[in-house]
Amino acid sequence: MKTALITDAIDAVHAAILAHESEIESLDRAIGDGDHFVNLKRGLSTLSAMREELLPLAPDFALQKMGMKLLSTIGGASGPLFASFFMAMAASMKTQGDDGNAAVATAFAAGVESIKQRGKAGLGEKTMLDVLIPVADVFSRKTAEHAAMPELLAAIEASAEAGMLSTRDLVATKGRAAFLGERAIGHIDAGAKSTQVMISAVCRMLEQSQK
Amino acid sequence: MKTALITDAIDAVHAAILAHESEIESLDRAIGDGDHFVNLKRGLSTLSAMREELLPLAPDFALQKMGMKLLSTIGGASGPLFASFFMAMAASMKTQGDDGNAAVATAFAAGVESIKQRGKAGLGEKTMLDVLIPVADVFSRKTAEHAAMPELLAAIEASAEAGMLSTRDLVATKGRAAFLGERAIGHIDAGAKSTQVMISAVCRMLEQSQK
Amino acid sequence: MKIFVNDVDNLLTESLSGFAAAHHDLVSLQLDPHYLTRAQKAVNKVALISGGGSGHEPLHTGFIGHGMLDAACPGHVFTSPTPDQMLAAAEAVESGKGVLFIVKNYAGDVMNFEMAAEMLPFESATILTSDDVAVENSTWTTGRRGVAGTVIVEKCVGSLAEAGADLAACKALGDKVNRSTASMGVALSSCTVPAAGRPTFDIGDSELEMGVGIHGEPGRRREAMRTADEIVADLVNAILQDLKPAAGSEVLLMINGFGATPSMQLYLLYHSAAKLLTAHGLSVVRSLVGNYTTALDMAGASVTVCVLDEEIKQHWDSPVHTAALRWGC
Amino acid sequence: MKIFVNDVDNLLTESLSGFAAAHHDLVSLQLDPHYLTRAQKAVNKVALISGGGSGHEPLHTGFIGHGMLDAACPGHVFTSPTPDQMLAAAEAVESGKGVLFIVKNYAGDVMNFEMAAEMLPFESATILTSDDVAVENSTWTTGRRGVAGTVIVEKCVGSLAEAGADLAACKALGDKVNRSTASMGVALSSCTVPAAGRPTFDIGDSELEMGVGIHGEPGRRREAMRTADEIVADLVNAILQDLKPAAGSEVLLMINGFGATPSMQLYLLYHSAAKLLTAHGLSVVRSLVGNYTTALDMAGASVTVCVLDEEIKQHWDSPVHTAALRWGC
Ligand SMILES: Nc1ncnc2c1ncn2[C@@H]1O[C@H](COP(=O)(O)OP(=O)(O)O)[C@@H](O)[C@H]1O
Ligand SMILES: Nc1ncnc2c1ncn2[C@@H]1O[C@H](COP(=O)(O)OP(=O)(O)O)[C@@H](O)[C@H]1O
Ligand SMILES: [Mg+2]
Ligand SMILES: [Mg+2]
Ligand SMILES: [Mg+2]
Ligand SMILES: [Mg+2]
Repeated sequence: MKTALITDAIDAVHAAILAHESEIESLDRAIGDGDHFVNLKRGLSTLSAMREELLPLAPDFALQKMGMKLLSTIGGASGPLFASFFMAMAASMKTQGDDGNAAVATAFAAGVESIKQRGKAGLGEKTMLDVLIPVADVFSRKTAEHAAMPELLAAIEASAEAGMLSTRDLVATKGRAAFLGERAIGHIDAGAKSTQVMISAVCRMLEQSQK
Repeated sequence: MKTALITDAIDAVHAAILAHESEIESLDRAIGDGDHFVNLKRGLSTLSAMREELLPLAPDFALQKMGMKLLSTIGGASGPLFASFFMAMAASMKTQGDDGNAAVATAFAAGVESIKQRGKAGLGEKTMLDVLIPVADVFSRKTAEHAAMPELLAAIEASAEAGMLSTRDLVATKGRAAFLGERAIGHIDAGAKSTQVMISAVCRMLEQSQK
Repeated sequence: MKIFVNDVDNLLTESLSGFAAAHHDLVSLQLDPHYLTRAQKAVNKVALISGGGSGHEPLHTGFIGHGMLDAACPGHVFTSPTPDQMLAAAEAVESGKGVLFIVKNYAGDVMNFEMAAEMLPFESATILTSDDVAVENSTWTTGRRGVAGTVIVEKCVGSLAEAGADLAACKALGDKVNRSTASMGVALSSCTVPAAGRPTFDIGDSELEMGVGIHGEPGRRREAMRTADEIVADLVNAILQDLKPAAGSEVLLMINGFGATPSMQLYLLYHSAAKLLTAHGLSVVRSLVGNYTTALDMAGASVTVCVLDEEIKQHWDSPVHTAALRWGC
Repeated sequence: MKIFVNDVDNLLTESLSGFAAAHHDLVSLQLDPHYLTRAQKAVNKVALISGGGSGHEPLHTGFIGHGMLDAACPGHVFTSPTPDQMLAAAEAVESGKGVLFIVKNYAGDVMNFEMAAEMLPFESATILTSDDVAVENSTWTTGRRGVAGTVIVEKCVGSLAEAGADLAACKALGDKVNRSTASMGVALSSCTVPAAGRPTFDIGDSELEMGVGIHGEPGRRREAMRTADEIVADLVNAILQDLKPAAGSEVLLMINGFGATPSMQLYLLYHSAAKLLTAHGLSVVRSLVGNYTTALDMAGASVTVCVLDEEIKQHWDSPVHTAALRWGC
């Protein structure tokens, strides 16, 4: 894997988040505190600006550096979670390598696992994990089945979308929406939405690069 | 003069002011601080409630008592002014008597004079005096001319109306609107309006009692 | 408009009762007529009494206590108190050295305090505060309004009175502080008088009212919203044009919130104003930032500059113990 | 929404700079990462550090100083600060007796302070404040929110730390005060996050949000506007149901404004709440009324009751000298 792929992915993710500003913002306003978009934007624009300084680094070092940067840039609940994700991916790539879908799937799963640890959360708690956990599963399964790239990407996007939508009917038990009890029902979780948008942006970038 | 006439006049004035709530309030909101109606209402409802305790008193004692009560009830700029008016009328009636139009006109003029003293104001400063000064003049002049009651009342009402309207195009040099400079132009003074409403209410009550 | 209220006619009395209960160690409340005094009467000093319409809290009730006022007379919202309140308050706090009234220069306040002074069985004097430079001073009008600078006058005169100075000296210091102080405010929203129930003025989403008064009176002009630095520059320039402080002067900078403007905003204005004063060669050596002279729920703030000399500085720094201002004791 | 601002991205830094300049005798500000410490470092005491999203001022920056915090880490508006801020602050104020973090119980704050604690080269402990009874406590959720009661925790722990107690004792007192304290709030209007530029929630002209959070999070329920006494009864009853104080207990009653609610209103609520607590057989012996834990420009207020014992009372009364709370020195 080349670090350029990571920085390209960040640019794609950054653009996608900016394009979904009002949607993400209003979701966090409805059952959170309205800052999730601003938090993400701050983190992603900082990462985008690091492109030149990241490119010379090996992927694991780049990811570690990005994780540390996110940790001191985003704040809120999503900051430590996204930061943990990057740092755990970096650690996985350090020991398990970064070449091929299987290595990336392993790193992704490690990233998701570290979010679960840090957030003390699991599936069905109406958080970003409702997107990340099914995506990590599909990623590993399809990779193990040696699915072709288009099929893999489509499966991941579909799974992210389904996970995001699944948060609509949940009561939250983690994060700020947990304070709302039943009142959170009917609203999609902001972090689930932003995570789905980011995953989808990376998938589309990879689809494009296949052509 | 009977004290009952005074208490009847107060009831008429009270009703008229309540009927002009929104007009008086919005005038004071526009170039004052929005409390003139509430101030008047507080004073007048207090006077209305004093009816039984006033009736046994001679007019001058009743007016003095009403003045003192207004002084401790209204506050603001209009409180000391209306209070001075009542107390000066009382003093005039004490020495000049209270019987007949001439005595009342003299007392009225004394009341207006005391407002001028207390407020250090005169004609054309965009205050209640732009109603009171011409009314006092007309009252004295028509009484001196022995005008018939209907003519006297009509002249007073017309003069009050004209005085009130004259404040529209003035720059204020006294009261809260003085802080506005040119911006006060185009707005009728709240105290001029309320004074005109009160004078007109008394005139109509007297007109009725003539029939 | 929504407010916390039971019966709008009792709002003031219930609120004053809450204030007196919360600060029973400092103040004592009398009703009918309404006035508040220190919980412990001070003796052998000029009795300092202020008052005015309610809705400007903590002015004046929050400034009763050691080193500041002896009593305050709260009127109805935005309506001057009445002479009977001042007479009763004076009766309660006078201790042989006379009564000094501190009055914001509004027709209503001036006339009511004037009538009280005429009826007072004690020696008395009155300081009229008139720090608002939004209103062009002129001999043929009633002059400028008294606004947030009143707090500085009350603090300094309070200090001198506490030290035992006589009526004339206290009056002289108050007049000097008033002359050394200038203020100007800006509103982003209107206030709403509870008994009226609707905003005193309408203002658009991208407008501001420059030079607004503390009763929501219109100011110098209605303007388009601008940056904080631009707004502050206009306020500070108007103030400096009036005060004309000598280069190198030491000043007190006060940023006063009108009631609905968060602390974060007030400190932003402080930052901007302090930078500007420094650029003008002045030395900001004392500060006061917060809600001190409010206009109910109006959003906005005023800037006040007081040019200091050693005397004013000493009286500003001296111990004070009131509900809203406390230091040194 | 209109606010005083130059560039919304610099709002926080400019405002903090203003705060630090206005209170330079008390605090010192560092930028990148942002944190504030006492102007004079205290030694030989547990280092007390708090922090959280900005927009709740004076919490926490206004409580830095003798008898309270050693440092505070302000995050972006309504966004937890980051671990690098806490690490830098700890580095600056630790004096050999360890670091105690006081953290309001929100996922973001908890995780960021947790990561800082993991990386910290000093002994540390954390007090999580969770006084908001609007949120039903439950084992399967993240628990209750920390709100205005945090001020009481910071005051009392600050006092004990100043007296030289060790980390365990300070942590134990903080946990005890937190357990003895319950709060609930009500909003009449929404706040507006400056970077978002529009109100967090919509609310009708005759509605209130009962149990609202200090970030404008929705509360227990949306209700029709009622009298102040009825609203206060609901808040106080929820609090007492949770605290279950013994009859005759002494309590501290705090009425906290959310930022846009005038002082007159807060004292009306105090009057109403104090009456009710007294009717419940409690003795209100300490009070705090004002804007202490705000939500930017939200209109509304919260009621906090802290059940006192001699230890808590002593630490509440001890001298404190910060920008927002000062007595006894
Ligand atoms: N404990 C947790 N585990 C996983 N995700 C969480 C947790 N708490 C919050 N989140 C996610 O973080 C999102 C909120 O992020 P953000 O708005 O940036 O932070 P904050 O809630 O502090 O304002 C939520 O929408 C949710 O998806
Ligand atoms: N110096 C004065 N002389 C005469 N009338 C005055 C003077 N000052 C104010 N007024 C009158 O008082 C009215 C305002 O009364 P009110 O609203 O009750 O008091 P305030 O101005 O204190 O709020 C003005 O509209 C004006 O007519
Ligand atoms: Mg959020
Ligand atoms: Mg008025
Ligand atoms: Mg008035
Ligand atoms: Mg947040």
